[in-house]
Amino acid sequence: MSEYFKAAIIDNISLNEDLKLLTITPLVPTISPGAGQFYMLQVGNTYDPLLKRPFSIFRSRGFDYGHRRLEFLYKIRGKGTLCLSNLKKGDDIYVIGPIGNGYPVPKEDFVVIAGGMGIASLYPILERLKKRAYLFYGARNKDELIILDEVMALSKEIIIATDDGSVGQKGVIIDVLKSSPLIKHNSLPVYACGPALMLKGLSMLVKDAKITCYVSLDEYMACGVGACLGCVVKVRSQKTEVYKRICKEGPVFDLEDIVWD
Amino acid sequence: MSEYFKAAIIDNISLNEDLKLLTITPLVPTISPGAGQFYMLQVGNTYDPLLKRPFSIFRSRGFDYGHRRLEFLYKIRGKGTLCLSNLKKGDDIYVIGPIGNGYPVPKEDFVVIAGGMGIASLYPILERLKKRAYLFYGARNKDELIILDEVMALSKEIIIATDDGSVGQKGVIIDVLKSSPLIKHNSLPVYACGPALMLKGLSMLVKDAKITCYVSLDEYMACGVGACLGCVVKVRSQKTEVYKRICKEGPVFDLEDIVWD
Amino acid sequence: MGLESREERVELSVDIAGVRLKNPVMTSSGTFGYGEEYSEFVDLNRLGAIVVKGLSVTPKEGNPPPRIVEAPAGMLNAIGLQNIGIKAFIREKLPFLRQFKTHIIVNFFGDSIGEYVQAAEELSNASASDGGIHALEMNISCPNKEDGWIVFGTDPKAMKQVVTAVRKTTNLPLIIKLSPNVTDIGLMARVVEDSGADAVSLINTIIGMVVDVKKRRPMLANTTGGLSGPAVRPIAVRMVWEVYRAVKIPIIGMGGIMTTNDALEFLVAGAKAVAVGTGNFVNPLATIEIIDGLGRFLAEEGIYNVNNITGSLEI
Amino acid sequence: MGLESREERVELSVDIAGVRLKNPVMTSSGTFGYGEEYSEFVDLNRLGAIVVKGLSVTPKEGNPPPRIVEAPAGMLNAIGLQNIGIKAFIREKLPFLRQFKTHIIVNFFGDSIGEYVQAAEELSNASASDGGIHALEMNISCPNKEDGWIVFGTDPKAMKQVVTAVRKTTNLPLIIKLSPNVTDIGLMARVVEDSGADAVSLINTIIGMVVDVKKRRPMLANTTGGLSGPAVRPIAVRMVWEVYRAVKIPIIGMGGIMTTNDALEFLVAGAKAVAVGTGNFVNPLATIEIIDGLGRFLAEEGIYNVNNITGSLEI
Ligand SMILES: Cc1cc2nc3c(=O)[nH]c(=O)nc-3n(C[C@H](O)[C@H](O)[C@H](O)COP(=O)(O)OP(=O)(O)OC[C@H]3O[C@@H](n4cnc5c(N)ncnc54)[C@H](O)[C@@H]3O)c2cc1C
Ligand SMILES: Cc1cc2nc3c(=O)[nH]c(=O)nc-3n(C[C@H](O)[C@H](O)[C@H](O)COP(=O)(O)OP(=O)(O)OC[C@H]3O[C@@H](n4cnc5c(N)ncnc54)[C@H](O)[C@@H]3O)c2cc1C
Ligand SMILES: Cc1cc2nc3c(=O)[nH]c(=O)nc-3n(C[C@H](O)[C@H](O)[C@H](O)COP(=O)(O)O)c2cc1C
Ligand SMILES: Cc1cc2nc3c(=O)[nH]c(=O)nc-3n(C[C@H](O)[C@H](O)[C@H](O)COP(=O)(O)O)c2cc1C
Ligand code: FES
Ligand code: FES
Repeated sequence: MSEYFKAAIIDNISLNEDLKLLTITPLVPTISPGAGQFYMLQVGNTYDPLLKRPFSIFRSRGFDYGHRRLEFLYKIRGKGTLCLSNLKKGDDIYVIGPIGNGYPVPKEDFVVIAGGMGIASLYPILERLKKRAYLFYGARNKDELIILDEVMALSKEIIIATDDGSVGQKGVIIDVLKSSPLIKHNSLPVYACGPALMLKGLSMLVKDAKITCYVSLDEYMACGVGACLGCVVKVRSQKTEVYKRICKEGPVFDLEDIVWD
Repeated sequence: MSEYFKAAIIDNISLNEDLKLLTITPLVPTISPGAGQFYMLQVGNTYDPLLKRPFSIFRSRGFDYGHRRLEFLYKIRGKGTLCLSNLKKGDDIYVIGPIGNGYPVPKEDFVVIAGGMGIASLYPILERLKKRAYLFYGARNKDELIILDEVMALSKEIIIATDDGSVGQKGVIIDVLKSSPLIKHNSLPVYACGPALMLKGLSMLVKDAKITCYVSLDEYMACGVGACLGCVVKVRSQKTEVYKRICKEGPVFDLEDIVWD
Repeated sequence: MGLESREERVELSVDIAGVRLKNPVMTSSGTFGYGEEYSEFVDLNRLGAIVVKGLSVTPKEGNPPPRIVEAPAGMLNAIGLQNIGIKAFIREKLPFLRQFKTHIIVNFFGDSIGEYVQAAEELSNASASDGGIHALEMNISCPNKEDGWIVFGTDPKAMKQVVTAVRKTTNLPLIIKLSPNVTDIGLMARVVEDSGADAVSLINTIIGMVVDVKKRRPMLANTTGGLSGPAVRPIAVRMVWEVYRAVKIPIIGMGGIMTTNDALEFLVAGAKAVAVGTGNFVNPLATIEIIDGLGRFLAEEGIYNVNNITGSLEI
Repeated sequence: MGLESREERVELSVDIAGVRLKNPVMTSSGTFGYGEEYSEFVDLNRLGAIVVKGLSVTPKEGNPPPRIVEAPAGMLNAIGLQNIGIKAFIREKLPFLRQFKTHIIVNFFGDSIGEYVQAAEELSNASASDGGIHALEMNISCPNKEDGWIVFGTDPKAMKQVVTAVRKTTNLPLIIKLSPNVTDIGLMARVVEDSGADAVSLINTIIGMVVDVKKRRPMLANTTGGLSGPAVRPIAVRMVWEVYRAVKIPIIGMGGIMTTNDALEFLVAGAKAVAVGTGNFVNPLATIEIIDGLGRFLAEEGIYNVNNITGSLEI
């Protein structure tokens, strides 16, 4: 179930040059989101940009005692996120959510693979099962590892890779994964979110392993509610290949089912 | 001469529900505006609204000692002015100006007729020749007479009319003018700015009188520099009727020359 | 009399092709799924009609992603007419839609005259036996794969053939959805009227392209896509006005409608009803707000019947 | 090698219809007056070319106001081709333009074949005797008042006649400006190419309408107007790409260009040069910023000749 509601901006603060943390409070009672779900946020008041943009729920607070807050971690990429970044405390914003299936909550130890902003989507499961995650966290550089301290405190173990080697190992996180016994010899469930390239890499890596990988996908979205058929991914389903809507049947899919082009 | 330059917003304060005062400072040395000239202001950062909007210079300060400030008095009407009203202190804004011919500065006593926001355009001549103006000031209601105190102090005499009678006489300013000896028996030059209806009314009123009326006209503008031919008014010129550009040959015209439709 | 009680007196119902809609506001095909998707946010009972996503006889897989890209004040889509097929629709989606007190208009298409006819036949049969389909909207912006891939909706001859054939097949009210990618939309509407259509709807999307200049590739996997949203509204309003002067059958106007004012532009230009497409994505409650807004506007203007505003443009 | 020195190596000059422009960025007709108007802000010497406001043999008064209205991410204009006439242009405006180290392209139109021919003749004669006119751009989005007011640019036959006639009249490079209000712009471009044109430019504005719903009147005195600006860009880019695949003559692309990225979309889709129209109103320095931006982009991409990006779209 999801809702369409108005919210007020509590905060929209810069964490560094192009990463921001948005906190909003719904102006009407709303349901609480599950890990891996997302919201469609209106990013401006004019027709340019026109469409809402999808953002994973990063943290939600106060749903049990009525002071609801929804937090989003986002990166300024293009027109929409730039516009969102200009919204100020007190501004109103229209929202659809929570949307999507979300991650199945792990029962015991699990592996998390986050690439860049993918961490936002995975944070709720780290928070839910504290100190049970082996976190592989890849980013372009030190600056992009914005919430490193928080996720470190929530993880059992953390392995970092940055493109420029400014923190952790130099290189992409998939290369680090390759040599990790967690992938080679284990069968802990994997939760991953990040650039398509990272997910494709993961899919190669686990091809012959017996590991369940839950991956959250990214695609342009127009409606966010399953109506426009804009946000599809090709998946295997009962022996045939079909397009499924990331906003409705996803955003989380079993990596095994995805048909990469 | 006019320039295209970037300015910073110093202030954008609400005077009442839909009237605001915008103060900007050019970020490069710029020339100072004359009375009755105007600027094209960029009202937002996206393509919706797209075009700049024209606003009369209300006050300019500090051009002699380098702390240049340009002030605009404006009313929120539609998309463009709404967008402008959302700009905040510190925001940058692109500007073209000063534009247009402006008012010829009166040498002695003169009559000023201001309708609503028209006062913004006329303020500079009131300021230039203090206490020489007979001011007829019409507005919809008390709230719209925003800078009444200031213009009172600058005028020799002031006659007010409001649509609802909340201040001064009830009715439109042209009706008040009708019975004024200043129009009937005098030959002081008249300076007028306001809704087209008011100007048309004035034109009827002075038809047979020997009074020179300088009126500042209003039209949708795209370029503001004479290039698009979008902002025309029909005027008599050497016995024929031609379309003249309000942004280039105006905005101030001799009322006598205007061909009303 | 207060505004509210005057609003109640306003007659919003309109007659399109023999179907009496409770108000002139519908959803446009492909932007409202099969109705279900928005039923969480929108009280479907309030809508004048729901037009469902375009259907074909056999299910269609659609285009590979990316299928959508934003454009200034608009968006492009190249969904590729993905749909579950008429049979699955009747079995799985129609029962849900039948629960609501609104009219269901089924949008359909084919890639040959035969397919169009078969689609119309299957839908008419379903309607005859179980009801629930109140009108058909025929999307003719599709190429005829049997005849040189000429797009039906941009060729008067092909259009005449396919509309005439479908008209013979069905007794359901038949709305033809016009393509805006033509020189003379008035002419197209006349052809459609002469071929027996009961109404026209317009506009479908305008073909556009966005380029990723770094990759030197189109942003859409399909190269081109259909532009919709506020960007196209002035074009759509102009076309409705041209069609209004060309034909007598009722017009359903659409293209960039987001607000009551937008809907009124279409009505004043000659539309009897309007449809909201891309607007649903931006504001899921757009349709409801427009229905309420129309009542308010008409009451304020002292026009107590929405039909009286259709074509009221003075030039 | 640093980016700056690489930028200097980039070859920006292009050849359009035998005219060598120093860079591919020009202004579009009707949006840059006669050059004077923007000379306070823009160093005209830097432009690839200036295309002046459309001229006719006899001066035209133009339409009554309002002539412009804003639309989402665009604007409509109905200037009505107001102009001072060819003779006055040659006498009063051309001497000013001759001062600059840029190319002057004169846009012209008529309301009959005879008028088109006469306009081309007068311009060619002026060019032959005093120089200063480097190419002609023929606006064919005008109705033929001698032949049922059919718009030349939307009727292949009328277009062939008028282009052929003008081609015979002038030796100046002849660019034909295509109307986007057609079903098949590729076909139109082929007709123009076959009729002897040296280049095509596109798109002209798309016909639209905005309604004042309270007054039940069009916002423009002329009822309809031409839509331009970012809203039309996806349509314009698509049309350039269609024309690129249809003809061999060079294409000047325009429609909603505001930034370097926008200009590149047109080049990648097949344009050899681009023109900025409405963009000048929004940012008088748009042309200059685009010229600089193209150099920077090409240097970054390691493409040292702008001609190599024309038509580089991979699909
Ligand atoms: C389910 C979901 C959850 C998301 N959660 C977050 C989040 O928590 N934090 C966050 O910063 N971002 C998140 N994103 C991505 C975010 O939605 C996009 O960054 C945003 O829409 C970009 O809008 P824009 O107008 O600024 O960029 P645009 O101007 O549209 O594009 C800028 C660049 O980003 C790329 N891009 C834009 N949108 C997408 C997309 N949906 N998928 C892939 N590439 C894209 C474009 O190709 C382009 O290179 C999420 C996306 C999805 C689908
Ligand atoms: C030379 C000049 C000087 C001006 N000076 C001032 C000023 O100092 N203060 C001020 O508040 N306004 C001034 N205006 C008017 C101001 O430019 C418009 O109010 C503004 O452009 C409206 O933009 P919008 O997008 O908010 O309104 P829109 O959405 O475009 O229109 C809202 C309403 O305002 C009307 N309108 C919009 N623009 C104009 C126009 N140019 N002429 C007549 N009616 C219009 C429309 O018809 C509509 O009813 C001036 C206009 C000109 C031409
Ligand atoms: C995502 C999307 C899918 C569409 N699918 C269809 C379709 O299946 N059949 C059809 O006739 N029109 C389809 N359309 C066109 C719309 O119904 C409508 O005619 C067009 O978008 C213009 O209206 P708008 O600007 O309000 O969206 C689709 C439009 C969009 C945006
Ligand atoms: C105000 C205005 C006047 C125009 N006048 C002419 C003209 O006289 N002749 C012509 O061929 N095109 C004319 N055009 C069309 C432009 O040259 C250009 O083709 C069109 O606006 C699309 O480009 P743009 O979106 O960059 O403005 C005019 C456009 C505008 C906005
Ligand atoms: S975004 Fe519309 S179906 Fe997913
Ligand atoms: S606004 Fe363009 S000529 Fe005046």
